[in-house]
Order: sequence, then C-alpha cells, then structure tokens
Amino acid sequence: MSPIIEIRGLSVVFDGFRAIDGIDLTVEEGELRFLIGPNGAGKTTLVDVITGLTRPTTGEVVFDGRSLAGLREHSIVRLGVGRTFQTSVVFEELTVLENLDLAASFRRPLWSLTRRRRGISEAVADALETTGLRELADRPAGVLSHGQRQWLEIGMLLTQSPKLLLLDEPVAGMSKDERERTGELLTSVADDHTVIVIEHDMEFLRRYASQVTVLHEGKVLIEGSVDQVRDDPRVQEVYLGRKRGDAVSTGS
Amino acid sequence: MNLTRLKGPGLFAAVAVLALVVAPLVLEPFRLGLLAKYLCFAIVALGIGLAWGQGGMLVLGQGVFFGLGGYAMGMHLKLVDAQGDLPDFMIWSGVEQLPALWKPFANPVFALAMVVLGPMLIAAVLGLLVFRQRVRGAYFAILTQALAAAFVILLVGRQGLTGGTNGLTNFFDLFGQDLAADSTQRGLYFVVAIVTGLLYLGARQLVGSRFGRLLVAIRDGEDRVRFLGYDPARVKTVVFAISAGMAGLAGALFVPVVGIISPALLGVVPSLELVVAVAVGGRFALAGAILGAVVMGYAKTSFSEQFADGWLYLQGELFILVMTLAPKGILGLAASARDALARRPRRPTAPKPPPTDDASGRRVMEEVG
Amino acid sequence: MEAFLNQLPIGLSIGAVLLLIALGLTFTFGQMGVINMAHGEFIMAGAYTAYLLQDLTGRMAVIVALPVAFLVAGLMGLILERAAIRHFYGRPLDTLLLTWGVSLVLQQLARDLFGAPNVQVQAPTWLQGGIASLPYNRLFIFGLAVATVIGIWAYMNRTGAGRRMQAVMQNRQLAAVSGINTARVDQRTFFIGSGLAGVAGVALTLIGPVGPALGTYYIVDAFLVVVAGGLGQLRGAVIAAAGLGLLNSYAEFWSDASLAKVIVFAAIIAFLQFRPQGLFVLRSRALT
Amino acid sequence: MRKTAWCSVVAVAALAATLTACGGEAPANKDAAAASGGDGDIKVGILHSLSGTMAISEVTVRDAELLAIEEINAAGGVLGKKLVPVVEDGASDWPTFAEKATKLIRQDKVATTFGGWTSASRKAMLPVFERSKALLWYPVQYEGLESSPYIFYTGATTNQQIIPGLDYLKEQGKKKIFLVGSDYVFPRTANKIIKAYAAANDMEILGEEYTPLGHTEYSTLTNKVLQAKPDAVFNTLNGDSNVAFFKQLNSAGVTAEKMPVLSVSVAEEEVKGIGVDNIAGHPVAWNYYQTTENAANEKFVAAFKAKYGADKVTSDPMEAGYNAVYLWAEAVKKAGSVEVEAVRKAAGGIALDRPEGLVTIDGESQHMYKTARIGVIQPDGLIKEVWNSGEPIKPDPYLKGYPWASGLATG
Repeated sequence: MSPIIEIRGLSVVFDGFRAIDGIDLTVEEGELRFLIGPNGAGKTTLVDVITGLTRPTTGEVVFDGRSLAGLREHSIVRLGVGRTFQTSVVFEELTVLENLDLAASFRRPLWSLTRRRRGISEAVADALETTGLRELADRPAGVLSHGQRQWLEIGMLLTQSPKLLLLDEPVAGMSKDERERTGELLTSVADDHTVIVIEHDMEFLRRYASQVTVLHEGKVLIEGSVDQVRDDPRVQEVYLGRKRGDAVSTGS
Repeated sequence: MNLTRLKGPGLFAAVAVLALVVAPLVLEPFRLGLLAKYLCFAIVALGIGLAWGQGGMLVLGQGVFFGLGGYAMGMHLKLVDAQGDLPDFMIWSGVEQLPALWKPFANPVFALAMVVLGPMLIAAVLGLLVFRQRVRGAYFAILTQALAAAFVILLVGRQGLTGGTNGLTNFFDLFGQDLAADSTQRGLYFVVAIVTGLLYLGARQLVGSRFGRLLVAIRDGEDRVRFLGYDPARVKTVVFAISAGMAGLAGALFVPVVGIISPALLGVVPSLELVVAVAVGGRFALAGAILGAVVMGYAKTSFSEQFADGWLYLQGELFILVMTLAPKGILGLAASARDALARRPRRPTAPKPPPTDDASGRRVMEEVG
Repeated sequence: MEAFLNQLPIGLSIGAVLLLIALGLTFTFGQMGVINMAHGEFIMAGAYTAYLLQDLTGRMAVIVALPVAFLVAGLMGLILERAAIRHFYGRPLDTLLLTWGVSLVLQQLARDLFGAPNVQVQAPTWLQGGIASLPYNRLFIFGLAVATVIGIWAYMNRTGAGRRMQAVMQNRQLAAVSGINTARVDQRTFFIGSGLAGVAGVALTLIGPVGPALGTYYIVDAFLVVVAGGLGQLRGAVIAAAGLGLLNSYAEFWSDASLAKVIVFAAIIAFLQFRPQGLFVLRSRALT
Repeated sequence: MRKTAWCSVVAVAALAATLTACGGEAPANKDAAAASGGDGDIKVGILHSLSGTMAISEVTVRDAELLAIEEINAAGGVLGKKLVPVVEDGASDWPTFAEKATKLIRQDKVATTFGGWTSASRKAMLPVFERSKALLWYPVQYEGLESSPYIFYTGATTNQQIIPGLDYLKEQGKKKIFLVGSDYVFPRTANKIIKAYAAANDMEILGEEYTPLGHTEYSTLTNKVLQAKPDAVFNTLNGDSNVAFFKQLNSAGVTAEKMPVLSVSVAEEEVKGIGVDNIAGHPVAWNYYQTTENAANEKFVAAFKAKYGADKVTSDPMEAGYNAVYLWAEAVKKAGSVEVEAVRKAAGGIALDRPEGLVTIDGESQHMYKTARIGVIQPDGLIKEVWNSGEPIKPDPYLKGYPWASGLATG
C-alpha cells in the first residue's frame, strides 16, 4: 500500500492563534481513518487545509504524490479529494437528482453543460441506490431531513469517484436510527474508498472505526487502533479530563 | 419559478401572437414604437434576470453594456449618414479627422459584431478579475454601480469621440431604409419582438440545462460548488458576459427604434431602474424580467404623462412594497393568487426566495472541531 | 511645486469629507450587511436640519445643527430599520433595492417640503478665510472627521454597548447565544450609522449645494470608501478615505476632474485584486 | 403559505391605493385634454423636465410659458381661439424628450411646442421636429452652430452672450483668463470660441478645466486657479456645481475685486442656493434681469409674482420662454393660421417690446435680435446691469461675422 495523503510539518496560524501546530499525518490508500479530538483541536482546520479552503502557514500536504500547495479548491477536488461539511450544504432549490447529477457532471466541459440532461447516468443511479434516496429523487433537497441531507452529500461525493473522502462529523445531530444508517453507508463506502472521518461521537467511533488519530491543541496526540487510543491515559486526560477541567474553570 | 414552464408553450405562443399580430394591428405607430422601446429594455432585463435572479449576481451597471452596444450601432449609423464626411457632432466639437476608433465601425459586419462582442469581452475581463478574487454580493453590486458612474464620466468627457452629453442622435438611414418612415419603425418592432422571443427561449434553454442548475447552485452556495470541482468564477463570468451581450444587443436595437443613444441612458439610475423592473416582474423567472421591464416602461410613460412629480414617489413606493411584501414580484403574486383561487395546498412551484448572496454564509460552517 | 504641496492638505481634506460620508455606512454595512442606498438622503436630512435651524440660530446653525442632525438622521434611520430593514437581514442585496426605493421617496419629499432649488446655509463668519491653501471650513471638516473617529473609537472600545456592537459584528450567532440582544444592537448601530450621515450633511453645507439631489452626489463615493476599507473597519475606513482623497486630489491635479474619477475607480478595481475584502478583513470561517 | 397569500393581497391593495391617490393628483392634464375637445382651441405642447436634475431650472420656464398662455387667452386668445397647453415631462433624460416630442406631435397634434433647456435635450428633439415638420421654440442660451428650420431659438446664441462677456472683460482690462466649465457641449464649445477670441484680442488663457456634471469637490480646481493667478475666471459650470464652486472659491479667499468670475449659467434663481455671501459682486452675462427697466418687464415681474408667489424671481431663460409664446402667437396672427410653414414664413421680422427690450425675429437663422447685458450680483440676490451692448445684436450662430472665428465652424 502507498500513502494517499501525506501531511508534513503543517501549521496554521490565525491572527496569532495556532490552530494547527506542526502536524504530520499519513493515510494509506484504502484506509478508513477517524480523526478525533476535543473542541479546538484543529480537526476541521486540518480538513480545510487539505481541501484548499485555508492556506497553511508552514508545511505542506502531498496528495497522491502531488503537493497541493497553492491549488484552488476546485482543482483539489478535480485531483480526487471530496469532502462534506458539518452543517450539510446541499442545494435546496435543486432536486435530489439534480444535486447528484450536478456533482456527477463536474468533469464535463462547461459548454456541454448547456445541453439539457437526458436520463440518469450510472453513477447517479448508483448513488441514489447507495444512499437510499431513490424515492426522493425528484423532491427539492430543501425538504430533506438533516440525516437525508448528509447522505445526499455523501452520495454527491460518490458520484465523483474521489480517491479520498473527508467527512466532517457525518452523524452530528442525527437520531439513533439515522446514525445506524449512516454507519452502514460509511462501511459500504469505505469498502472501495479511502475515507477520513472527523467524529465526536464515541459510540459511533467504537462501532465503525479501526484506525484513529487523536488531535489536541493543533498537534497529533496519538495514533493507533480504537482500543489503543481509548486506553491511552493522555487521551483520557485531554478528552475527558479537560472537559471536567473546563467545567471547573468556567465555574471559578 | 416554474410558473411559465407549467403553462408551457401555450402561454408563450399566446404572448407571441399578441406581440406579433395583435399589437401591430391595434397600436398606432407612436405606441408601437414605445412598445419596441420597452422590449429593448426587456432584453436587458432578461440578462439581469439571468445574472441576478438565476445567478445571484446583482448587476447594477448594465447600462454600461447597453451603452457599448448602442454606441457601436450609433457610430455605424452616423458614419453611414455622413457618407465619407465627419459625423455632424465632430464638426462642432472641432475634430478634424475621423478618430481611428471610429474607422472600423463603417463596416456593418464589424459594427454588428461589436454590438455583442464588445460588451461580452469587457464583461468577461471584468468578471474574471473580480470573480477570481471572490468579489461578490454587495461588493460586486457596488463595483458594477461605480463602473456605470465611471463609464458615463468617460463618455461625457470625450466629446469629440462620443458626442459628450448629447450622445449620438439624428440618424437617417438604417441599412438603406429611411428611419423616419413608419414602415421602417414597424419592421424594427418586429425585429425587436422576435429577438426578444428568441433570446428568451435561449435563456430558458440555458436555465433548464445542467448549466442552469449549476448557476442556481452557485447562487445558493458558491463555495460549496467549489467543493464539487467547479470553478464558480468561470461560470459566473460566462453568465455575466451573456447578460452583457444581451444588454449590448438591446442597446443596438434601441438606437434605431428611439433614434438616440446618450450617456443619460447608461448611468447609475437607469441601470438601477432596470433592476427594479426585474424585481417588480419577478426576478426568479425569466418571464418575470421581461414582464417587469414592459410593465415598468409602460407605467413610466403613462404616469409621467399624467403627473410628472408623482412618478418618483410612485416608483419608490412601488419598489418598497415589492421588496417588502412581494419579493417574487408580479409573477409571484400571480402564482399565489392562482393557488389561493384553486384552494389547494400550494405546490412547491415557487419556493421561498433563496438567500441571494454571501449572507447565506452566515448559516453555515463554524469550526467546532 | 507649491501647487503640488498644496494638494497634500487638499487631498486630506477631501479624504475627511469622504470619511464623514462613509463612516456611518461602514457600520451599517459591516455589522448588518445592509447596503443603505438611503444613506445619501440621511446626509441630505442633516443638511436641511442646518438649514431649518438657521431661523433660530442664525450663522451658528452649523454648530448647533451637529447634534440635532445626528438625532434627526439617526431617528430616520431607526424608523427605517424598525419598519423595514429588520425583515431583510440575510438578504443584503434586497436591502439595497429597498433602500433605493426609500431614497427616491425621501428625495421627492424634500422637493415637496423645501422646493426643488437649492437652499442656502450661511457659514459662521469665523469660518471665513483660511491658512494658505486650506480654508478654515476645510479645517473644520477635518477636525470634525477626527473628532468623529475618536468618538466612534471610544464608543466601540470603552463602552459596553460598543463592545457588544463589536461582538455582533464579529460573530452574530456567538454574540446572540452569549446573551447579547442582537436586535437592540442592530437598532443602535443603525441609529449611530444614520446619525453620522446627518453630521456629514451638516458639514457638507459648508462646501456644497443643499438641495434634494444632495445625497445622490455622494452615495457612490461613500460606498467605494467602504469597499476599499473593508466592512466595519474603523481604521480601514480612515485609511481608505485618506488614500482615495489623496489619489483624487493628485489625479485631478495632473489630469482633470473627469479623468480623476475614472482613475480612482480603476485603482479600486486593481486594489481589490490584491485585497478582495478591502484593506482590513474580519477573519471568519463563514462559507457560502 | 397563507401568510404569503395575505401579503400579496396587502401589496396589491397598497399599490392600488397609491395608483388611485396618484390618479387624483393628476387633474391638470386631464382637464386640459378634455377642454381641448372643442373646435375653438389650439393645443400647444410644453415640454420641460419636471423631474430629475434639470427640474430645478426647467419648472420655472414652464411656469413662465403657462403664464404667457394664460395672458394671451385672457386677451382673447389667438385667431379667436384659446390656447390649451399640453404639458409633458422630459424627466432630465434626453431620449425622453424625443419620445415626448413625438407624442405631442403625433398623438396630441399640437400646433407648436415650447420646450427644452439643455443642448442635449434640443439635439435629441431636433430630428423629431425636423422629420415631422413641426415647430419647437427653444428658450435657453446655447452654444450656437445650429440653425434648424423647425426650431426658433429665443435665448441667446454665442455672439449675444459669450462674446459680449469677453468684450466686457477686455474693457475691464482683464487679460489673463482661466476657463472653468462643466463637462458637456455648451462649455466646451463656448471655450473654443473664447480661445479663438483671446488669440485675436491679445488675451491669454491660463487654463481650461472641466468637471463632471454634478461635481461638488472643487478644492483641487480652486488650487489650480489660484496657482495660475488669472485676472478673471470665465465660468460655464452648470447647476449644482456652481454652488460648490463658489462656496469653495469664496472660502479660499477669492473675492470679486481680486478675481471676478464671469458666469453665463448663473441667474437670479441660482443665486439663492449658492448663497449671496459667496457670489455677490461677481459678474454674469445674460440678456435680461429681473431688474431690467422697462414697462413690459414691470408687468411681467408683477404678473409672475402674483401668480406664483412674491418670493419668486424671474430670470433670463424664463423670460425667453415667456417671450417665445408671445412671438409664436404674433407669427400666427400675422400668418392667419397655425400651419407650420405659414408661421415660419410670417415669423421673420416680427418685432415685439419684451421685458428684455426690443426682440426681433431673424427670419433667416430663426434666432432673435437681443441686447446683451452684463450684470453684477447684488447683496440682495438680484442682479444689477452694469453694461449693455446698446442695441440688439444680430444673431450669428455660426459666427460668420467674426473673422477670428473662421476656423471654428468649418468642417
């Protein structure tokens, strides 16, 4: 196996605040990697840097053997990096089908988009199937529930056959049933994709994660299997302990 | 926003018959000329509807492109009338030799090409510059407005080249036809009406295509679109250029119809008035843009014939009312009325007005991780 | 050379005028995303306030009118905010068109109330004359601009209300969940922003026409200052106004007034290539 | 959903209310239209900007024209028929002038039209009147170089205003002149004439500056003027720019004694807005002032004040508009018909005593013989005549009678 993504010496400074402070991280092709950490650990910032939304202060990201430095967001997507957002952003005015179709058409030249869509492409049909949104295909995405939106977003990514998927808290705010569905979706997606998941939910983590990286205050705290990580005293301290500490400090 | 699509080709055909058969029979030449003028504005409005209603780019400087098209046409007509001499205004502006900029416009093919290509080129360059830097929303609107202001100053200041505040007027001949003749004006009306119809169909085709979906997606979530691998700057530039091209074409048609092109038509206020018209008609549907331009044009003519002073009040008030109570304009009202009459649950034909620009960013991602 | 040197204070005084007319906008635009096209008419209201006060105060009207115009224009802004704009948050482009409608109505109203011709506001006699190329009334406007900036700065950094305003500007949601009444802050901001327009209007009576069209002469320039300075940024507005004032004064000195305007516009487009969000940006993670 | 529908109803109702209210405001024209139904009436068009930036100036001209129509009707009308004005708004927008002119000619079928102020509005209307062979009476001083067979020009052409202004400056010993103007046709043409005049008369032009219409920032320009140290400034600024210019010039310490600013677009109307403080003592060039002494003017000023208010002032363009109606009526009487060609033929040579003095129509150029008058603005806001040309000057729109101007109008 070869690394699909390598992050070397990455730092991000916002107006003096070090959101990321020298992270090195390697993810192998085909891996399902979970990124966890308390609030402010720099998880989303890391994803932002990989996808070009935030420019690193130092360090670089190498994807599939190629540095991403200076590339704009859409160029990075075209290299094969797809992401979802914490608060899902689907296009509410467009139907579910149109959302997926739009995602699937991203490699077409602009002029060819001016033709009307005829039929449903294979990739879109597959995505409808995988996400279970076939029934809702012709409804505007605005009427979807929160969970359905997340699935739609993941479905949109799938139509683009990315080499790497970055999912930012896919189950945040979901009901128990929705989490279950999302978990299944994640498992099936991870079969043939490299996936990095940012997640808070420990229960979800335990059920679906294998490799976990823990971030803390912009640094990598530990990397290992779920059990290793869970049993690590440092993780318990920063992850659980700090929460207790927070409660104390706000009380004082 | 699918109001027109629901009614489909039938409604379009009815409007076409009304415009091409009934109007020329019923209206006297003066009124028909006015209608032709409104339709010229409707073409600009169509471009605004595309850029603003569909693409979320509030263009407050369409007068610039209208002017570029109009002046291209006006320059050609002036050169034809001058028959090898200098155009009249250059003589009294003290210009002794035809400026180099004017020379190619003697060629009708070049002039007609410039009518559309000139505005598109300028819009494309400007669009690339600003959209690549992600200047959008209010910033973009203000920049286009300032562009209109600067353009007018430039036009006025180069009197020998452009006719200054007077603009270009007093045309006699349009491709061998006598411009003052009623038959020419009637023919022009048909040309304008048919061009409007064709552009509408073209714009609808665009909106209905994947490109149109992409445009709406960019309007509602430009950054999200980026993460689908599209470059919104390119798409927006294309649409901005198309709307500029439409405005240019409208300007070129306006010149023989009305017989004048002058900076007074291109400034901040006329550009804004057209945006108003689009909002009044219903900005989320292309038909609304056309309807708005014709209705507002008609209202301006008839009300200013009746009571000049009140026109500003009426226009201002109308606008406040439309924005506060009927943001979807006349078409939106028509849809609500139809639904109310039908006494059935409203179908999601006209969804709530989407956030039109970067404000929607506020509801999105905050870092928690 | 002397003329060249003279342009420096002239440029700064033009900058002071730009700053006064744009300062209020910076905050209403910066905090609430409201593009208030009626801002020009609030300036006009300030000028007419000075005109009306003349009957009572004679030549001192310009001084007396400063606080009164602040209140008058501020109240007009407050009414506008309460009656219409608050329904429009999150739709800034719609506010642009709405307030344009308001500005048309206000212009016509002024025409009906005060007549179409310009009216005269007499300057205090002690503002006649000047030092070298700089008339006293320009110095007065300059001083007024400086005082206003200091006042705003003090308000924003030294009072609770000002700090709340900054909080809302930086992160509306966070401010709201921290218990700040954002609606009240919005009202206050709009009141102050509009009031500043009134103050600017009083100052403008010293150097320009006072008539129904007054606002239209300044509105585009005011927005350009805001765009160049960055939203809600006091220092951005100050630097942008000074920069544009100087650019304007030297461009006009070397070419002519028409070309100067075009040059300023081109400069702003070029500038936005480097700093698309203006001079100073509030960093935010917001994304559309 | 329901809320939207409700809102729609409110919106429609509110709009309807506005329209009704507005409809109520508009009786003047409707009455006029109704009144013109009878055979005994002659419809005449009045086309000025009643809205927009030019409304300030043009509304007063409309008022003067309406006054003249009223007076003529009171005296029995023309050819035994009453004049019925059809008033249209040019909206400070040149294409609108063309459109409304077409409407007046084709739909209202007016006998003649009085209208326009800016050169741009006249140029826009010119093809309409020429091609419909209809008559326009244009009441404002302008830049010359035009002589349409279907326009009568009742304001001054350049040799009745600009050149006398220069003669006056020359007489006063002002040899170094600075030119300041708004950026449009009249100032640019006027300044070309001034430069040619200066070259022929041993005067020096130290600078020539234009500012956009509506410009209000004059500190840089003031600096340029002060650096050039001219003897006098020739000012062709228009409208609100004059206010800013004079305020800023005055506060920079420029006084009429040190450096007189001769204006050709500042009349009694504008003085109030500029502020007498700022402009008193500066000269202006026109053909008429409210203070011009003769019986016709006394009557005009009194009638105008009686009709529109004692605080109203009269000015040159108003008087020229007022004259236009009388001159046309006189031509109609002489022709015995309102038919355009007959009126044109009859008009030449008509001479009337008007508030500005004797006015004679020059049949060839369709301009007027007018007396040039230089006035100085007084502390009370009125203008006092200090110089005049002694007799009416023959209009010469192409300056053919001035050898030094030979290069200007050829092309």
